[in-house]
Amino acid sequence: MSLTIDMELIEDVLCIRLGGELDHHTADDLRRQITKKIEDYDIRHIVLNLGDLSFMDSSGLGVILGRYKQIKQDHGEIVVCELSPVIQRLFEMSGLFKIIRVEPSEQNALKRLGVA
Amino acid sequence: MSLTIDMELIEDVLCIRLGGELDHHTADDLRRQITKKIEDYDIRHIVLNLGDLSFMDSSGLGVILGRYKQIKQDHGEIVVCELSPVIQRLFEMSGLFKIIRVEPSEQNALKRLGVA
Amino acid sequence: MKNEMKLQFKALSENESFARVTVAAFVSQLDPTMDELTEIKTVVSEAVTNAIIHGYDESPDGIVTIEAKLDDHLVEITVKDEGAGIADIEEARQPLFTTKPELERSGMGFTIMENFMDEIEIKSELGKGTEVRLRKQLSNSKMLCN
Amino acid sequence: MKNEMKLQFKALSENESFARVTVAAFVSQLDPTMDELTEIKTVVSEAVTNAIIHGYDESPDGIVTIEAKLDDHLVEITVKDEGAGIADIEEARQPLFTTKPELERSGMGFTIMENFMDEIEIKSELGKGTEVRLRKQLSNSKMLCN
Ligand SMILES: Nc1ncnc2c1ncn2[C@@H]1O[C@H](COP(=O)(O)OP(=O)(O)O)[C@@H](O)[C@H]1O
Ligand SMILES: Nc1ncnc2c1ncn2[C@@H]1O[C@H](COP(=O)(O)OP(=O)(O)O)[C@@H](O)[C@H]1O
Repeated sequence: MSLTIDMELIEDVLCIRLGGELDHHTADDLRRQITKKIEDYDIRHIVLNLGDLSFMDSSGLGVILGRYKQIKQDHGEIVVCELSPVIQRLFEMSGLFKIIRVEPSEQNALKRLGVA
Repeated sequence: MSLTIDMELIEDVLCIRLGGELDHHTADDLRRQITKKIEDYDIRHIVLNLGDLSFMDSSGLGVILGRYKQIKQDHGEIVVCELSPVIQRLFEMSGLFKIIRVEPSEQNALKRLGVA
Repeated sequence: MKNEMKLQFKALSENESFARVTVAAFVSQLDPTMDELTEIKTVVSEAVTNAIIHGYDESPDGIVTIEAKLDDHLVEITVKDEGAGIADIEEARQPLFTTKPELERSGMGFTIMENFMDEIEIKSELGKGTEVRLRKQLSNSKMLCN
Repeated sequence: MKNEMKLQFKALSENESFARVTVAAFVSQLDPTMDELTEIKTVVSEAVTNAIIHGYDESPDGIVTIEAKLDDHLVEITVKDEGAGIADIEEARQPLFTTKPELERSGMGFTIMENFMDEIEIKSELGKGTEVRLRKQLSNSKMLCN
């Protein structure tokens, strides 16, 4: 089982829906695909829907933190949504919630960024 | 994942529905349960529905052959049904189809034994 | 792709299913068909069950070793025990031959391994143990390699 | 129940998922909760990824070894490499500490292992390798044992 990546551009928000397993092996591809989108389009914020992820480890935290650094220069934000209890705890341990916002659903996340 | 065993007595036919994995580890329990039913009830024939089996190896062939020997003294028969392609090939290799009949569905199997 | 793994576990019947799942997870890296994967699970189950029942007489002190290699789309699986060994390999390979009819063994293990894999090599020495080497070329490899 | 297994594989990132699945299949014999199983998969992923990235610098010649023991409802998992070793274990255990920020490592591996398991022991020698031993008592054991 590997990682599936579905990306949709909604105004200046890149909405990324992940499925499958996000680990060190699959993180590279995700990093490359998001970075390319940020370079090619006028993207300010990112919504990350983790609802269909069956597995994520600290390599996932690394990719998310890396993308945060990429978009914060232009005052962009990352909002994550649909976190499983175990993934929620990964975020809590890492202190990532200080800089990355969490919402229960994708709809809420998009609303928070003013595009829904 | 282990073996699930569902048994139903239909007149003199014991209808056994198996789910999960039938291997050497789970075969003992199946052997014991069927043998007890044959001893406790007036059972002539057996229908074995393998439709929900996700795995079976030669230990399964051994249990089936063993039960055949148990009931053939009273001119009983075993009819198997809902075989996956790989399980079908196990039966073919072993020559078990010479003594054990196969039907596509449980309904057909019960009909063949005159109880449906 | 090239990959290798080695798995060792106690001769407990609980580990038959564990062994199948592990080899299947490893071979999945080559993207086999569902039927190929089931065939591989079946032969691993046969060889591991033989090591546990015939090699070690179900004594959990015995250690079963599986080695698996992937090379392009060739899968090579070796199942080893350091148990009883086989007296007559030719006889053991006959369909329906078993030395444990009292355990309702069907005598079909080696026949299934031969049918589901492309190649089988059996080495055995009485009192030393048995090694079964199995090879299978996965179908999608044939398409990709030519 | 008591059971033991040992798994060895090449330091390829493909094997991270294989290692998780294998350990999870083994630990499943104790009937853990879904969350316990996910926690165990996560710590195995962390330790194996560390062996591959930090221990072997992603060179596939390296061999990663996992040993797992089940005893009643205690799970003990050891992940070993014979790679670079850790210069300062105390420093390495700090949350967010990483020696590979250029690979976007988060520095959270050891913190996650500490949080998801009951005990962690790290042994390491520069140039010799690293061994991480993790222990966890599964919850249903506590109910059954008293
Ligand atoms: N690992 C082994 N160690 C010792 N004897 C073995 C081993 N594997 C197979 N044999 C012998 O070969 C015979 C045939 O094996 P097999 O075809 O798998 O049938 P079965 O397991 O049903 O007996 C066994 O009955 C046993 O005598
Ligand atoms: N197996 C290992 N071999 C060598 N160094 C390691 C190993 N595991 C961890 N380390 C060192 O410990 C540091 C912290 O590890 P960890 O908390 O898992 O974070 P990360 O993997 O994100 O760097 C690593 O950056 C590395 O320097």
